[in-house]
Amino acid sequence: MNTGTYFVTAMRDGIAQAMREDKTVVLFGEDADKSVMGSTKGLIEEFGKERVINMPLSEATMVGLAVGAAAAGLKPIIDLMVSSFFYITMDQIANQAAKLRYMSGGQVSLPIVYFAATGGAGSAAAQHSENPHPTLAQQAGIKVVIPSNSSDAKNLMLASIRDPNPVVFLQEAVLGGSRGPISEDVEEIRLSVGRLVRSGADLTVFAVGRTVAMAQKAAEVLEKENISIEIIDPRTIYPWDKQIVLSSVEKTGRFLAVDTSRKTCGFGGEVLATVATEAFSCLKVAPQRLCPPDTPMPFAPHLEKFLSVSEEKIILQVRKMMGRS
Amino acid sequence: MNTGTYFVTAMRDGIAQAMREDKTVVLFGEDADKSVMGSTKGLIEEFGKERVINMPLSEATMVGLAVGAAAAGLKPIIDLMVSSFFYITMDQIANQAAKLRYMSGGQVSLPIVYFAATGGAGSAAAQHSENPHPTLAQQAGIKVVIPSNSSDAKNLMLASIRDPNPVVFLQEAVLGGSRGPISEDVEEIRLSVGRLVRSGADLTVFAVGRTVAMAQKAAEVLEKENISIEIIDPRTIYPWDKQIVLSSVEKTGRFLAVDTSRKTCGFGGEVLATVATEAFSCLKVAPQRLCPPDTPMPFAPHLEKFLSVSEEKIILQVRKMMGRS
Amino acid sequence: MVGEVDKSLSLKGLRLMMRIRSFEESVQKLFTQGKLPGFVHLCIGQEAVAAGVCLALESTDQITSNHRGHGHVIAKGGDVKKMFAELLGKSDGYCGGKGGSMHIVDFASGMLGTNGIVGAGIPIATGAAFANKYLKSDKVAVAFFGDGATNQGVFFEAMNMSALWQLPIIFIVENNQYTEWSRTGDLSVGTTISRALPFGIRASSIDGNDFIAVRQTVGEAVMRARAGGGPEVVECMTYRWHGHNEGEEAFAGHYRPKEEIEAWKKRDPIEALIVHLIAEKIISPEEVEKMRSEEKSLVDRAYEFAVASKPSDESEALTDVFAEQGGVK
Amino acid sequence: MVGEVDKSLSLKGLRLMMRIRSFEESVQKLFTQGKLPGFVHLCIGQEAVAAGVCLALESTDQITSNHRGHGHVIAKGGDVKKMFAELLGKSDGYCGGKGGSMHIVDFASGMLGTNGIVGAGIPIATGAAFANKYLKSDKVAVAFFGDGATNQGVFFEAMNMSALWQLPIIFIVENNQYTEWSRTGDLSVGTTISRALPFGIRASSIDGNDFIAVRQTVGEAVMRARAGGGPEVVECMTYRWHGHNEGEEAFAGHYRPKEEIEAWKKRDPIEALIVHLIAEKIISPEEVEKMRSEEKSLVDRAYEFAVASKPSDESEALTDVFAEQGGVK
Ligand SMILES: Cc1ncc(C[n+]2csc(CCOP(=O)(O)OP(=O)(O)O)c2C)c(N)n1
Ligand SMILES: Cc1ncc(C[n+]2csc(CCOP(=O)(O)OP(=O)(O)O)c2C)c(N)n1
Ligand SMILES: [Mg+2]
Ligand SMILES: [Mg+2]
Repeated sequence: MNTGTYFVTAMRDGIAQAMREDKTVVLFGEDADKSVMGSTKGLIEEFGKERVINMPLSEATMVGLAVGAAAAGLKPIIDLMVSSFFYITMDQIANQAAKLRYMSGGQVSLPIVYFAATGGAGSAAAQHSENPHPTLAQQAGIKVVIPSNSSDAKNLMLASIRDPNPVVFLQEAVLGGSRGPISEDVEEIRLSVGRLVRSGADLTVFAVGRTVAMAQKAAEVLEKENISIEIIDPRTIYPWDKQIVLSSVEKTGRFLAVDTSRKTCGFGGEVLATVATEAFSCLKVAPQRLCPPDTPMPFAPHLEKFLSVSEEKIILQVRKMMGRS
Repeated sequence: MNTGTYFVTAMRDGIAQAMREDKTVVLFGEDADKSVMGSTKGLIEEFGKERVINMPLSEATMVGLAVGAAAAGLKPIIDLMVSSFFYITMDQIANQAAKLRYMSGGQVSLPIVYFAATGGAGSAAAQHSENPHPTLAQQAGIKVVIPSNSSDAKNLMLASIRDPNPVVFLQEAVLGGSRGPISEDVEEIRLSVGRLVRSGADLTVFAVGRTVAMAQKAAEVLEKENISIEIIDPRTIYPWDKQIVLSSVEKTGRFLAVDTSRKTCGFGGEVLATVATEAFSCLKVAPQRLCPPDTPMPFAPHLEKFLSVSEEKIILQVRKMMGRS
Repeated sequence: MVGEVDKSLSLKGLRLMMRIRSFEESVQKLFTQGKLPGFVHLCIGQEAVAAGVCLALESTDQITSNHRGHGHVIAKGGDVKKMFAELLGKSDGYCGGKGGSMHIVDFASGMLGTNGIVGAGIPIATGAAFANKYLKSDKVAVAFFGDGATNQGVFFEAMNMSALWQLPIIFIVENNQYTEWSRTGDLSVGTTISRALPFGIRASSIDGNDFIAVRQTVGEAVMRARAGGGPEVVECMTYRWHGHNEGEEAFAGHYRPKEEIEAWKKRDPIEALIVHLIAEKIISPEEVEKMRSEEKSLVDRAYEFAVASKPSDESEALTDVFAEQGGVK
Repeated sequence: MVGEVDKSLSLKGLRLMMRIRSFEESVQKLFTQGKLPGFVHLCIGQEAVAAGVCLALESTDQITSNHRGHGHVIAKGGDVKKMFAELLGKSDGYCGGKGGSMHIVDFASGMLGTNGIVGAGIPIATGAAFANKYLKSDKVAVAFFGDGATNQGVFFEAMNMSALWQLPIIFIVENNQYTEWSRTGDLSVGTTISRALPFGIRASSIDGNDFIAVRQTVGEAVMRARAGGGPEVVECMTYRWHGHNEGEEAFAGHYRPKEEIEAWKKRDPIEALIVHLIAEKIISPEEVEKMRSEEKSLVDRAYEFAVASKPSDESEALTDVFAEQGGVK
């Protein structure tokens, strides 16, 4: 789409709105005052350096700092820049942020948002192309969001900030410069509610983040072949909207999970496993998943493309499942 | 079993054998010279402090040190003590150890073993009871092993040390003091080969680590009810032995994944997803998984028990799947 | 005893230290009897640090702690009844039995958490200090951690940040000279104080078994921090009388010389304070014994309370993962 | 120019610096033309550090590097053909196109890896140094990293370990005064040198634009390290002429004063060395230009080589995750 609000601007607008509403919302990040990714652009001008804090290169402490700040009354937002950097901070994410409320028997809530660009960005290579959402979702205690368009970017950012729990908001790196309209419907400001992107009769495609648009294009091609696919965008990865998926599969009887994370213990497999268990009797053919294989992301563009999910691969997989290959 | 070799002693014996065979095998760990968990007991006496190195409390650097030492000609073994501590080291695990070979186009191999006690140990509580094997398996580039008995503990330790790749060897915390005979069959010194623990006709139980013994006991109870279950112990979690599982499901037509990791993006779901996709036509009933729910591990014994997999839960689940509930 | 601290504070300190000692001794007994789930790290011998530091704080100030945290919780104002109930995994425990020894949390008294991950409380305290400054409150945050934890990278990262922003935080290094079963001197190069210097952080190393010295040094540091003076490091030299964790004897071997243990036991922080207070005629020997038995019976009653407390309902194991969404406007 | 370095080394240094400059300029051009996949961090202005350090090393010594690593690879003996092929994602690249700019690895020349994670090369170099000592080789390991990376906890952890074990490692802090778009002085408290002191590590801060000073200082440090003298820190004060990464201009704003950039450009490490070598009559202006054009054409040919190189087969994307199992006995 060539009109509407840029994805990163929508994120920024969500942050700005939350900061206007609530003085305890504070933003931390390396160069957050200057905005490497664009999603914090201009916030320093409006909110000043007391609330937009440029951070030293110390991610583990930055992420832990948010836990303490939240416990002491703030609503910290942490700009981690690139999702590959979550690994440096995993102790504070998995052992602290994800567990403190539970361990304390519910004494504290930790309204924190951690956000970062995620996934391949075009030859960003192995250490800047991770999709850590399965790893984060595995932790229990951390919510995870991956919006697929500008409207969700803004509304889910707002929902994440207002949520009383640690939320990881992953911005698809490739979508940063995409544009789209913003829904003003306050009902859209909700986590854990999936979106029916397109209705269809034959097959349910569950598509995450950047793959939603691919699925949409695939649907148009397939429609001409008289294959009608239904597309579900979960929007929130954890806890995800199971009901919208199961209802869809009940109708279509065919299920394809399309995800950006690697296969083994990835998110696509999780949804597939749930469908296989809970909608088994509706399934007409084996449920399938489409995701990158178990490798790091290579640098060369053609190798990256070879491994990544694409419109073409969705089409081929759907045809196969429909017995049309 | 009350005779045979203790599990941690078997690990120690595997390490000792490898250290005798190869002078480049070096062991690092906090109190590794004294052995908090028992699995490095006595090594300092045989190999001295040049090869059994007591480490400062700096896990991230310890894990990264192994990458550099391996790249420079050693075969480092890292005793991380408790698997919850992997999170502190995740950058060096996920971004470095798991990726360096791939990123370099295969210029280097990294023969490293990281080992730690894993899973609930009886009120060890949230920060000492993690089961990070799905998170580790998600990384691609790290092999993961969870032996279920003393014999595998020794043989898989040897296989892990001899493997030219980074391997995480997870010792079930509750099995440290269990005993059993050690197989001298060199064929047992292999990764990625599952074990048929028990043959059965009606239902395949895929059981990980500590749950293998539970499944065995469940099998005995169920046998009296004329339910014959087949038990598969994968032994290696990644890359796991798919064929042994699919062959079993082809025969039984029913599949239950029993795992210790939390549900969402856990390992049980991964195996279930694979079975659902690749053995769909054999399945007579919906495949199921049995694993702890998505929460941290609570401290109180009865709460820990409530969440954990048990013989009883396996029995109930199998009965349900057999239509006997 | 060095320095001066007012009488009532000293008496309060003595009482707290006795309470901690009593609590730990009774925990130890239960552990030996096999009545305690999990494992515990006792702070017997280190009581003056917990008491001296926490009596320099207001109840609204925050602390984070580590695996050896019972003393910190008690000194910060924790209720031994709820603590004991927690150690037994009961519903009346601070965390309803979900936390246990290493995860006791008491937000009401500013205790943001003991911690099972060595060093992890340091960034958390730094965040609390940031919030205090941001919210223009005059609260101070304290991170308690051991000499072993000074080898964790986050210690340095947090020192840099807190110096950069001049946060109201005091890093209390409880130096008992051991990291688990190893002499920290065999694992660490350089003193704790020297590690603070690059960041321009005022640092001191004091006798951690001297309640009055701890209270006075930390009291001054807290006053400076409250007034915007920024972070400080106070290293308290002390010793744990017991093992790293209870029950280690079967595995640990004799990693500490008997003479060393004996020498430190002669420097019992509680007895030292008693001698001082009696010499100063602040308390009489009879009052000491009365206080001791009061604290002992407080702990005994706490244990009884804990035993009588109901286990949490099993369904509790599934709650408190997420706070309820109240945020949608 | 301070210190003394023999003539042939100086000439070698000049040639390497010219090669690095040429390489980076040509990368820059390609980036601007949109011919380069991904993003690149150039080291123009910092060449004397790479050259000075690596010419103090043997080819068997190891280095680890960071995101700004082209210079390090070249100086350590890397082949610009294979580098260029890697940057274009071709089969003849060092990593067959799987690594790219931030992950060039050349084990044959002791280059254990550039790195996309700031600070992550530090533990890896420490491990290599450990192996060197353990294997009783006299190899030395060098970790190259920036001033920004000195705020990562692993820097301190690695200093402690290498001091504890007296490892043969040199930490080269390439201080270009910026962490991405921020002045590191706004993010860091205390000097780099002061951060080494707690660990008893010898540390110096030198003019990183003075090839001879770098070569001499590091040369001495390496000699000491080879002889068992333990770790050292050498901070090289320098400046990058270009943006943090190419193409940042559209987003970054003017975070560095023009005058600052201009002032540093006047301190071009290559020109400084040329002036010195001409003054010392070690080289003539004509020879300088000849060398420059030789290096330029070397780089040009490397580019042509890279363009002509075939892309890796797609199936290569699936290989090299694991090394083949050869271990079963
Ligand atoms: C990150 C981490 N590493 C290792 C451990 C295991 N462990 C628990 S306490 C401890 C020693 C801590 O020493 P110190 O900080 O001096 O505290 P002390 O026990 O002496 O009070 C270790 C290694 C842990 N819990 N967390
Ligand atoms: C762990 C991590 N955090 C953040 C980044 C993003 N980043 C890349 S380079 C850089 C600045 C590094 O500064 P410095 O170490 O001084 O090196 P320089 O770029 O100045 O050469 C940052 C923040 C990263 N790649 N890795
Ligand atoms: Mg200690
Ligand atoms: Mg820099």
